Amino acid sequence: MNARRQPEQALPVTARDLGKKYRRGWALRETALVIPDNRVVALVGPNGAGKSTLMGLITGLLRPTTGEITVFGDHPTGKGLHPAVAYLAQQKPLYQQFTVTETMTFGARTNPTWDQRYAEHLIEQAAVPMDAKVGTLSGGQRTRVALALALGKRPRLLLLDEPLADLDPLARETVLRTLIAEARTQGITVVLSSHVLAELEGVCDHLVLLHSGRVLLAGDVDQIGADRVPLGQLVLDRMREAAAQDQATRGAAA
Amino acid sequence: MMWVSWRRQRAQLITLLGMLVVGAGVIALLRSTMIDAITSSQLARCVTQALQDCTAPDGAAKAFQEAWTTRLNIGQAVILGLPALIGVFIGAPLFARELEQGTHVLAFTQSVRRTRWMVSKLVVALVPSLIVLIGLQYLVSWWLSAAGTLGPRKNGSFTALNFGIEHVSPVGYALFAFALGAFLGVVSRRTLAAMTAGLGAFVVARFALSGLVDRLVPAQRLEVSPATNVNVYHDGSLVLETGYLDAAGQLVSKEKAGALLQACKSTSEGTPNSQEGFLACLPQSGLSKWYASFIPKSQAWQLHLVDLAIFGGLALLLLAGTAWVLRRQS
Amino acid sequence: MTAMTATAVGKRYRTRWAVRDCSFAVPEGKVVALVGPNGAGKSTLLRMAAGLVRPTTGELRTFGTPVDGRIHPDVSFLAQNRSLYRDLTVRELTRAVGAMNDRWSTDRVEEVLGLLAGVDHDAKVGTLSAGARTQVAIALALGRLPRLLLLDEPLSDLDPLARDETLRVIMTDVADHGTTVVMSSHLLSDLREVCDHILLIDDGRVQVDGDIEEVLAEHRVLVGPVADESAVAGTLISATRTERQSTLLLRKAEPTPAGWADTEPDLESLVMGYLRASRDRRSPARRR
Amino acid sequence: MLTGVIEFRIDRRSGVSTYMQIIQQAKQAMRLGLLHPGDRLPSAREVVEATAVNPNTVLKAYRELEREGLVEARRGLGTFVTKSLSSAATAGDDAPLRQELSGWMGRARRGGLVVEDVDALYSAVRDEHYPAEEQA
Repeated sequence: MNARRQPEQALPVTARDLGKKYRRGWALRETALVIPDNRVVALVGPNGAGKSTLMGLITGLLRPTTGEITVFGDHPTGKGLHPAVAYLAQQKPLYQQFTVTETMTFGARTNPTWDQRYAEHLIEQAAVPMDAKVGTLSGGQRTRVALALALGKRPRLLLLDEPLADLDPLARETVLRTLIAEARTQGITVVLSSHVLAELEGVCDHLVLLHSGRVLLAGDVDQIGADRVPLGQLVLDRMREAAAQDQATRGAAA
Repeated sequence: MMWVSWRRQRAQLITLLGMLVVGAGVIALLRSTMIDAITSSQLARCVTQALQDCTAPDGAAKAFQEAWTTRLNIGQAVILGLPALIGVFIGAPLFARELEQGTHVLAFTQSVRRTRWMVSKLVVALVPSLIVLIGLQYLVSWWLSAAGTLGPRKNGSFTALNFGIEHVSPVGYALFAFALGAFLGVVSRRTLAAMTAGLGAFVVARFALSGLVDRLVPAQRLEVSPATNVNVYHDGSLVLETGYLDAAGQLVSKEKAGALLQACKSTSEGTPNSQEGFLACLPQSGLSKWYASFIPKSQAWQLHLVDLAIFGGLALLLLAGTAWVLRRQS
Repeated sequence: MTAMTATAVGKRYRTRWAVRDCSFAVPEGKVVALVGPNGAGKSTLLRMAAGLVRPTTGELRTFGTPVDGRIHPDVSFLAQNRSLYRDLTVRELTRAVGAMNDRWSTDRVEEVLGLLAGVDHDAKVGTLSAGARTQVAIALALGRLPRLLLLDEPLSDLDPLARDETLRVIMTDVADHGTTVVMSSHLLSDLREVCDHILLIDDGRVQVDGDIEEVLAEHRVLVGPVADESAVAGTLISATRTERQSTLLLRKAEPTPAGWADTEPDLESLVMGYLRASRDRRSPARRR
Repeated sequence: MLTGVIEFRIDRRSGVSTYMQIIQQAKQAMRLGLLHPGDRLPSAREVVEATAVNPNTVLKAYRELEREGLVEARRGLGTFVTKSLSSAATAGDDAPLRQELSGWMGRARRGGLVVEDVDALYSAVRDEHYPAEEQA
């Protein structure tokens, strides 16, 4: 609770020796991580590397097995999301039978820090009709509504799990551009996971690369990116390397 | 393809088998306990003889019936309810779940024909269900026969509880319930909707069609003078109709017959009539004959077959409908 | 011989046309990129070709045979939701799908699964990651030894390494057997090297259909002063404009006027141009 | 078993089409003497396994090379180099022109020139001697 008094100084996310074990094994282990303020963070890694687990731990939907994690100085608990954190899950869960207006009302009712004008502005910008049912919207429009719902609570940390996965290239570009513009003007830290490295290039200024539950690479892009290698290439090379190592150890064990 | 269906429905089939095994154990245990109770209260003879004919200790039969009738009725109710359960838990989800989860696409994009896919799923689901049903039906009947006339059997084979669990009737109901569930499943494409709608529709259809069976089997007709003493009521036949005929052989309406009977109960002077006087009065006042149409106990099997034909026929129609919808399903 | 032909195909869901008056032919041996915005009708088209959806109008043929509620034996389909029995193990699923096919090669499935990292044969399909499930589904599709492979968003839930692996598997099949592939995807950057034919669908209609190299050669990206746009001749597809500068995507452009820079578009900018045009058509209010 | 002598590297962000990259790399290998007449080019399948490109593109590039008379497709065997592009001037580490350039490069480096400077100088001089039309 002490940390709460000076929330401005507390970092969005810090983790020490963080680990999460499921019945099938460790999804995340011995993770030390610091996500600095005011960054757009790319969370990348192959399927099953622990990206969703890490997001779950930040939101408090999951409890760490070992170590500890702090979000703006607080320990996330199962009681609910930290008021300054907004989370958009991969499936973009929205009530299909709600209209967009009703969805925004839902946001207002469930979030004390809700900014209705801002949310409406985002919807308007996306040209989504307010009286349309969410179930009838296209994938891109639905993502924009989910994004408005997440941004409407005025978070200081926004977590997005594969926000662009099922969008067409144009919608992808527009959503990403909106997101980054909002993050920059509002001073929000955004953590977004994605499989498509090309689209993260030039957008992210901080990178966290996970591989089989461990942090392989983390830091500001200008520090880790070798001068001439593009970010996507760098990440892909590191992933290849790690996969090859895995194969080698598995081969040695067998 | 059979293997695929078997592997997909394995859990369900194992549950069914478990039900059969557990059911058999429970029934065998209950039956032997019941036989002990019968012997210990010296009721053995009352199992085959009518209660008034067998010599038994005072109150023993009543005490036995108080203790066992409910349990026996529950056994019967299980067999009566089993077809509905088969329809709800096996028929309805059979296709609905695949359509709901989109896994039908996997089968539809292989070279197996849709009809074959459907038939193999039907067979794998239906045959074990019927085996379990018939098995349990046989076990319950075995248990009931041990109680004989001390148990629910004394009411004859035409009471709703007794009729619905004997011979081929349960199979007919089960086929119908299963096909109904499957059909509603492919139409609604939603498991829960198919389950609830299937249960409702099955109960309604069972009630609505229960009267139909009696009319489709030729009934026997008995015409006697009103004075004759007949006891078709008591030998376990299904009585469809009784009434009085006038001298011309025409049916006397219920109200008129009632009024005439009432009139004959008193003499012209207004005093109560004697039994002989009453009987003599009837032909004079126009009630010259009494008739009854009934189906004797010995023809119960015909009724069961008609029952099977009705529900089985409906089941076939529904399965044809299921196949049609599945083939058109887009 | 064409692997797939659509003649005035249309599909209506209640009041909305998902596909309208689509006509095209996919020559055998091509690797076709099926692209278009969300809701353009790509999935409907593929499902129709797989016999899962009946066209409301027109006719679809695969290898010359009309698709009539039944998939052609030489065609394999990967559904967008992957449609696998989740309670079976990978091994059991392979056996199950094999049992549902007349022509089947378990060896081929094993071979493909062997090339892919991280698929455990004894794991239940439901416990696999989305990416691994997709790879299993692709292996099963290849087990049918198809001559035409219809893939609905095969790459959407794969990580970069798995994408590379999977594309390699598909391309090897093309190299070995001359398989025709039609795949829908939003990941234009991944399509560029693997596809040689493009089918761009928008609003249920075919917008672009042809060899990628030829289509690209037919188009021009012109960059020049906004004030001078009237000098440019050709079919304008879409334009982005700043205060001074116009970037125009043109089809069959006439010679470039002076003062304009002229380049051939790459696949990404070509598709984006068409998508932008379609968005503007749908909501003219947003046009600036 | 006869395996391909060279391997193609496809650069996905170069903006040059895969087809052109294959042609250019094959020609370059021939020019540098890495490929001699009689050598087999990697089969489409080998290229696909290494780089996940469309095999049709590989074959199309080989057809173009064949049209230019540099290679020859033999049914069932593969595509073979028929012509040599290397000459004493380009092949081998000890080719005189190469050695001259190598010496020049060494002097540039010692003189403190960075890669960009060298590239700029090289292309400026190249453009002087080879006008634009010739390069296409």
